[in-house]
Amino acid sequence: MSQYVIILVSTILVNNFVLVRFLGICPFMGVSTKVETATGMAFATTFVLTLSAILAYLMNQFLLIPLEIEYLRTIAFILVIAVVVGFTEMAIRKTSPVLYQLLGIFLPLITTNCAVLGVALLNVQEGNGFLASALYGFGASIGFSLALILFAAMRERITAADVPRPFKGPAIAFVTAGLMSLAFMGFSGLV
Amino acid sequence: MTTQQLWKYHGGLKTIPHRKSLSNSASVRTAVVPRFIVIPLHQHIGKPAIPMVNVGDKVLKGQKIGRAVEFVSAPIHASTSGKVIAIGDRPVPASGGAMGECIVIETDGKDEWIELDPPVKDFHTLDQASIQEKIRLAGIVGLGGATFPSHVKIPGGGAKVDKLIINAAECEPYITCDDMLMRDRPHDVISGIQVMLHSLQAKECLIGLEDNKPEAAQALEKHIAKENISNIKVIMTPTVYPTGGEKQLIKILTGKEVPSGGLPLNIGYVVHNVGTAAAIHDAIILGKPIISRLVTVSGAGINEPCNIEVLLGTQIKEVVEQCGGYTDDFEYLIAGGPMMGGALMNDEVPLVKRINAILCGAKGEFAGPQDSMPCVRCGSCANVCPTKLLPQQLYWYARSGELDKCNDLNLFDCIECGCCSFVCPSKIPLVQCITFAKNSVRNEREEQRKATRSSARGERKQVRLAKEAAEKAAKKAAKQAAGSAAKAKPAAKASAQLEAMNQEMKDAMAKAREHLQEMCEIKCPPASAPNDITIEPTAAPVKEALAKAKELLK
Amino acid sequence: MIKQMITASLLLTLYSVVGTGLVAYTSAATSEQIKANEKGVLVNSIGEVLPSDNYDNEITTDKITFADHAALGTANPVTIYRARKGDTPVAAVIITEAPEGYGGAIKLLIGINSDGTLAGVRTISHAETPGLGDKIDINKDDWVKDFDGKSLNDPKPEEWKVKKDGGVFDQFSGATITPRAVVKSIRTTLVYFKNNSDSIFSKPSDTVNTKS
Amino acid sequence: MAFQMIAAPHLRGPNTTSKYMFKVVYGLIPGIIAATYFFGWGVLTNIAIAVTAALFFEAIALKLRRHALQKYLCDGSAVVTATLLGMAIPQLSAWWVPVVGVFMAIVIAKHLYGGLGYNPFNPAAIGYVVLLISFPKEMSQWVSPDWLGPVSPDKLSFAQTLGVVFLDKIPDTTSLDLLTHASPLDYLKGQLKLGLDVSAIVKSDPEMWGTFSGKGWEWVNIALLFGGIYMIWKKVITWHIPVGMIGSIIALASIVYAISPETAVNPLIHITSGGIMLGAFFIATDPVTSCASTKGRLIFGIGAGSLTYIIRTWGGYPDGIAFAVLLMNLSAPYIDRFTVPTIYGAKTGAK
Amino acid sequence: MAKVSLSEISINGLWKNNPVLVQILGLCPALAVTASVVNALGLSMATTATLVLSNLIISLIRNFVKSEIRIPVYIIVIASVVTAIELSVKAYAYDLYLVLGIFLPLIVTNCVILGRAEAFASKNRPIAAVVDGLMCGLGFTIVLCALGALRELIGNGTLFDGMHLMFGEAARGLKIVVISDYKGFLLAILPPGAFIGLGLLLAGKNIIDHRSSAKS
Amino acid sequence: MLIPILTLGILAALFGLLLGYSAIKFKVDGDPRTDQVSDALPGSNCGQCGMAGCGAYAQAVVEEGAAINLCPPGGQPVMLEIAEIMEVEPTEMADPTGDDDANVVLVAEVDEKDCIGCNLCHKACPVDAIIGMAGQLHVVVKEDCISCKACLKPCPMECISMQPMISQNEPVWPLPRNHEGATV
Ligand SMILES: Cc1cc2nc3c(=O)[nH]c(=O)nc-3n(C[C@H](O)[C@H](O)[C@H](O)COP(=O)(O)O)c2cc1C
Ligand SMILES: Cc1cc2nc3c(=O)[nH]c(=O)nc-3n(C[C@H](O)[C@H](O)[C@H](O)COP(=O)(O)O)c2cc1C
Ligand SMILES: Cc1cc2nc3c(=O)[nH]c(=O)nc-3n(C[C@H](O)[C@H](O)[C@H](O)COP(=O)(O)O)c2cc1C
Ligand SMILES: Cc1cc2nc3c(=O)[nH]c(=O)nc-3n(C[C@H](O)[C@H](O)[C@H](O)CO)c2cc1C
Ligand code: SF4
Ligand code: SF4
Ligand code: SF4
Ligand code: SF4
Ligand code: FES
Repeated sequence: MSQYVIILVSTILVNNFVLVRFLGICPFMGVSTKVETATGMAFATTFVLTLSAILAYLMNQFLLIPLEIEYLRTIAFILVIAVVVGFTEMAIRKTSPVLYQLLGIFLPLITTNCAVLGVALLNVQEGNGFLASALYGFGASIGFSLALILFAAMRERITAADVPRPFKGPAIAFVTAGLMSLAFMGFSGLV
Repeated sequence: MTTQQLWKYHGGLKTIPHRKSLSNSASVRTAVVPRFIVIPLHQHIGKPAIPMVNVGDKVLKGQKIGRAVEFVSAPIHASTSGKVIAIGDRPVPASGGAMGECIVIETDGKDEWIELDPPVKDFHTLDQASIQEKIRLAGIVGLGGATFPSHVKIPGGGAKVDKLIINAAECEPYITCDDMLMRDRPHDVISGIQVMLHSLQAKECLIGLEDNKPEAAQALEKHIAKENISNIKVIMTPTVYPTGGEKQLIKILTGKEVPSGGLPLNIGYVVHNVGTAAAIHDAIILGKPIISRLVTVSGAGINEPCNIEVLLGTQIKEVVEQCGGYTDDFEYLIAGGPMMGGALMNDEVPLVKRINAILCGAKGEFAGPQDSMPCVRCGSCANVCPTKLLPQQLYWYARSGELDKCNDLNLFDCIECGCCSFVCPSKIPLVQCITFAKNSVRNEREEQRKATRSSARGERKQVRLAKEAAEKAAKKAAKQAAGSAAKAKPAAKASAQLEAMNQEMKDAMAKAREHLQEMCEIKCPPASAPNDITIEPTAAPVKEALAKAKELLK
Repeated sequence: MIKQMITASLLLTLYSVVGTGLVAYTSAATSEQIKANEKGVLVNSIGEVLPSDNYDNEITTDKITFADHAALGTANPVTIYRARKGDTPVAAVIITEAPEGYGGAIKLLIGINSDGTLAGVRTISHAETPGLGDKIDINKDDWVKDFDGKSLNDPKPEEWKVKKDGGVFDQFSGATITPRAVVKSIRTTLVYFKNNSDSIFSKPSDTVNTKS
Repeated sequence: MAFQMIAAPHLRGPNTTSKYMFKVVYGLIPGIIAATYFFGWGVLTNIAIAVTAALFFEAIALKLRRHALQKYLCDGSAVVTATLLGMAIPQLSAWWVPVVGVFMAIVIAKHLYGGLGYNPFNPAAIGYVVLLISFPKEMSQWVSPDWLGPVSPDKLSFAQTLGVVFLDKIPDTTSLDLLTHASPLDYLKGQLKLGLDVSAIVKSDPEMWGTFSGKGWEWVNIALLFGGIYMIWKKVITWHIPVGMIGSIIALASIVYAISPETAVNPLIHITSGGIMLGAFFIATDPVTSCASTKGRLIFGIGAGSLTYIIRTWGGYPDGIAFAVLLMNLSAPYIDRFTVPTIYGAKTGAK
Repeated sequence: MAKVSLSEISINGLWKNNPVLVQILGLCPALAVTASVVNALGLSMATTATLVLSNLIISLIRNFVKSEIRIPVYIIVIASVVTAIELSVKAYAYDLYLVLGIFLPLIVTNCVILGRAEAFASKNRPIAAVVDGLMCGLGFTIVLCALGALRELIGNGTLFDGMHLMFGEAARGLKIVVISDYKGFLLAILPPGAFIGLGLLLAGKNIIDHRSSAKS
Repeated sequence: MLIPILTLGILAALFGLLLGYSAIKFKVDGDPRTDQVSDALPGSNCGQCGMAGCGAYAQAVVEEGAAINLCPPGGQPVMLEIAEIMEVEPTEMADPTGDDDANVVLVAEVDEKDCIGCNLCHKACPVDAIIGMAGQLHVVVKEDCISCKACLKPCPMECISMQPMISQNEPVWPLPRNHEGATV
């Protein structure tokens, strides 16, 4: 039990995927200009990350290891993730427009998010079991979502600030992310 | 004074320099008739009045010279007798030095009244509709500052009015005209109130005034006691700016809140200013239209601060002169109170119904231009906002042009009272930013309407072109047909062709019209539906077409 | 429709077969080297505390592993590599951890000669505060070399403490917790080694999982 | 005749930004006096160096950004930032410690965002945290409790303090290790790790522990509390953040204390040690970086208090105030979105 | 797509459309492995190699993919290339492999690579695609190395420390101690320093761009 | 060597079937230009354009007339390509540091002195915002002008120019600025 709590606290706060581990920074920068989009992205990421952690675990455990082709991990994982996410997107788009607006449109944004592959690979590296893998993916995505949404709200505020010209746009966003990361260092030592 | 439970509204300013004694110690004067009177046709909320006189006409005092074209509008009267010497654009008292259509009268000094309706002895004999009509014809608009045509506030169609509330708070610093009015003419005020109570079928009237006007309250009380009236109560409220805002007054007196975006009537109240009440007395009992008003002339920049009864249309410059003129250190001029009034660029503008005060600021008396610092989000502005808005957030979003967010934060509920600007340590002109945002939103809406209209017009042009082309083709075909008719043989074929062509064209037109209709109905608000815009390039002179277009587009 | 599906499928198969072929080929070509590299790391770090001419067995496979180890005060796996010359035990290299570090467990590699003296100590990984507790890292400071040659007799068991607690080992200025944890862990390990040295060397090796 | 064109209102209140800022400095005075009394001249040198550096960096930044120098230099915000940072760092810090901290605070955390009013993060907290993670050694050398007491001749004199701060010259009679020590909270944390229980720790070192909490620290905190009450009285701050923050710490500490009194630090020690009063009244309340509405501020305070408690109790840092404040700073814009007050007429409204 | 000259491709890749500073892509490695110059160099060289190879392959096969499987095919190509490179690094620069860790396989998801594949390689002849890949890779390398240098210098006071990880023992001598007796400013090495450093680089580029556009 | 190839080959075959199937089954019909624009975009799906990915951006460009210069990863080449597909004028790339000052609406105005009544502008205006008959003075109905500038070129007298539109609403207070010129 406590192992799982630790996984969650660790992935969400202490080793926040974005701010400490540097995974998924591109969407973190790209999709954070509006809180509404950021929120949609957060939900979609949670779905995909958890799903891909599970898929990768199954893939690894029941295909790659028995066949002794672990070196194909990267190819296999990314292929599975890309295909499943792509398929889900198309399916949702056709079957449930509401869900598509809420979640579906963000799905393509995620396959090229390196956090997705990162979660899968890290799970293997840390030798996590099924539940731990799923939780790891879930926690990572919650950490991602937390950082993303707060960052988006922050960026909305900064657009109104009198930022010196060379720093306008992405530059000040990076500085802000840096200061966020600084704040998140306060969680170090929690686990 | 009736002791009655009072409520509180959020925020407001308790410590604000009132400086009322400057003007309420002198007795009320009456301004002399000036040589020229300039009467703007737009002195109220709603459509401007349309001139009913021509240059050269002789007019009498109280004569209607401008006609209201709509229900929400008010007629305009000559405030003294004389000759109309011009009708056209003149500077009017609005911030920014705007121009407006005015009727200029050269006075004859006789101040000769037009024949008035005979005074009404007992207003109970009049029914609601006729009172409303009389008020409308008298040109009465709210004298509390909003200049909303007063007759509109008498609801027809059985809307229930619970209470009439008389706004005598006069919360703005410096201004004392309502105070003096109540002291000098309690009878007229009470009589006007009784007329309104009758016309509204309301049970009760509450007169709310701030407790810095004990004399006025006493005068009213005395009169009420004398007349033995039971359903009019005078209630003193604490002196907090802006208690005079109608929503705030309602909250203080009754504890109820006017719904956001709604009217007092939605919760069964009607609010009028005391000046309006007196004007209604004049109109109904005496039959006089509104041709003058009481104005406070005050400030350290005027030699003789006082209240003065001025004919509408008198130049402000002349009013100032009759109050002893500017002092040497006079700096700037405000029409209205120091919190909500607008600075005037020019004192050669006429006095209008709206102006309840003319403030002449001496150097350093008023704030003047401010060198603002950035907002430090101290929250003072939110603490004083009587509407409980977040002025600071509105300001941030206005700055970054996020109008949607402004709207989410209830931009249009701001009453522009100025409390937020007053307290801001960074001296940010918050109200100005908020009005900017409001205007931007309005412009944006206008823009959207325009876009819809444009596409409709674009479509129509296509239709027209198609029609023209078709006509041309038809003509050509006809010619051909005529030609071939000479050859006699393929005539039938030609006419069949022509027929088909015509049919095709008709179909196309019908389809296009349908489409256009649809678009207009769906996308355009009915008020400005473009289907009634008819700008065909006719042979009519362009000027006229343009005028017509302008009118239709309004 | 079926045709479209099949072409898509065939194309994708084609590309993945080619891609995989490429990767499989690279893998085959590099696997030897990689295996050697992986072993090299271990050999190198053992070599840091135990010169390779001191022993002649295949030390990387002559090891025993415990899932957790109460006697060493840790709940995580502990591995012991054994160095022998001929049949005589020379030394043991114990990979253990000091759980009470400031930033969590500090992973240590402790080499102990069969006579109970320390062959050397190295920090494998830690999360101590940089600039404060990270002097336990050989790349930052020589502090861990202080342990070379020390044993439970030198200094005396009750002096196996940092100076602040009355022992002989230096603490870092402003950071006592880290060295305290390391010293404690080394001492525990020495005690364990002293009490169990026979069984440590006599236990059979784990079967080593040689995966490609 | 043409007059001036100015937007209403034409009356403005007496408050100005610099008056507002300097009231914070006045509020800090009791705390500064108490700290100097207990911890010596180093407190004042810290503040002096920080303020000088802050004005210097502020001037440079303003110059680079082509802003009116005098107007913004006199606004007092840099002085507040510097004073707070000066009070938050160990008393005998070398001169470059406050200078680096102030640089991060003024240049990076403040002027990159446009200066006064635009910074989303509390500059002083940024400065402090940067120092803490970059120079942990320097940042944990607090003046030793056995040195506590009135500034007297046989302790470090003003001149000697200057020597330590600027020249790294420690008088021969003593050493930095003798002069400095872990702060009580840090010490407590270290000892708790060894499995001791709180009462034993507190008893074990009477030099370090005073009447009810860390010696000296308790009185500095109480002095700061009075300064904070002055600010509430002067309407510089509202009660929401301090009450939320201190209240939530007391609540959490009481619960944990009730569950296991041996291993948990009691609430009284919690609220009178470390930077709690400085944090609750002066740092978390920074209007620029906290929430806009009163409801938001309450949430902000509670959040900051809870995070402080969590970091103190389970985290890696002995005092989590600065981190907690920064973490709440970064949540503030989001909180603001949910805490818009209900406006007049909205309840009855048809909207 | 209109033919673009090779020099234009180069300027785009290196500066005008720099992957990190302008496209704001490939950020994870840019932040994660730039604590020192050597790590930055290692990863960016691997990335450049991937870019060149994948661009080449995709350009070659560009006429033989169907649109519905386009993305999976590109991903397979990229992933194969990356895995091959990863295995090679593991075999021939094992120390570097240990340092770069998970970021080596993660080159697959570096959005720059798929971005170039889609936006450029799939529409251009192989030579242009290779040049584009190379120039984008170099643009990536420049930024990573600059950031690495900045962080290493401020954080440690050194430059080119640890070059032996890549170039063997002989390269140890490349280390430059710029500031001797430096206290070390840890912030620069830690995660926050990465973000802030990149922000500063970006601002630097903006300043240069504004200057040059003001001149012309 | 056979096992890996076989495994991934089978996997790929399955996925190919799945994708081929879904491409047919879940086909969403739309403007063909959407697909074209979508193909032109980098496919990085980074969201910097402010939309949820490249597909969403393509859709926004085609269906909602979104600006064509919002994709930083694509840069100028992609912008030019979109311009071609959409048949619009290419623009500059958006400058992330640029000031986004509220721009003034410009509307056409005919200079009355010079107008010869050629009626050419009337013909050019797509929304009939110019009124007037041949041989007479032409006037722009400002409220209807959509600022397309289509009338400027045809005018032989070059007497049509774009002028700021004065708002019909009450005098607008500008957003105040402090003396540094920045909005306060
Ligand atoms: C656009 C507008 C429409 C109004 N419509 C009505 C109405 O239909 N009935 C009514 O009794 N009052 C109406 N009012 C009057 C308001 O209730 C209010 O008395 C007036 O605006 C003056 O308020 P103020 O000076 O506090 O702003 C209207 C006011 C405005 C501005
Ligand atoms: C901030 C504010 C202050 C006001 N103060 C007064 C006041 O002191 N006296 C007054 O009669 N009207 C005042 N008004 C106008 C009232 O809201 C309202 O328009 C008026 O009472 C309606 O009566 P009327 O239509 O007869 O003018 C104020 C409005 C606002 C927004
Ligand atoms: C931010 C921070 C990080 C610290 N990191 C460590 C550390 O890694 N190792 C350590 O032993 N002490 C560390 N300390 C110091 C301990 O908390 C404690 O003060 C110290 O170990 C007591 O040593 P002393 O008795 O020599 O003062 C750190 C302190 C702070 C404030
Ligand atoms: C009540 C109050 C508290 C403040 N607290 C801080 C603070 O904690 N840190 C700081 O740098 N500035 C503080 N300031 C000063 C100022 O608001 C701050 O420097 C701004 O963040 C600069 O934009 C404070 C100001 C006030 C009025
Ligand atoms: S009063 Fe002024 S400084 Fe304070 S929050 Fe409001 S706008 Fe900002
Ligand atoms: S002017 Fe508007 S925002 Fe400001 S206090 Fe008055 S109602 Fe509130
Ligand atoms: S910015 Fe360009 S690459 Fe990024 S999502 Fe938008 S269209 Fe795609
Ligand atoms: S600019 Fe365009 S819309 Fe305006 S008048 Fe000219 S042609 Fe018509
Ligand atoms: S490199 Fe783009 S998300 Fe990681």
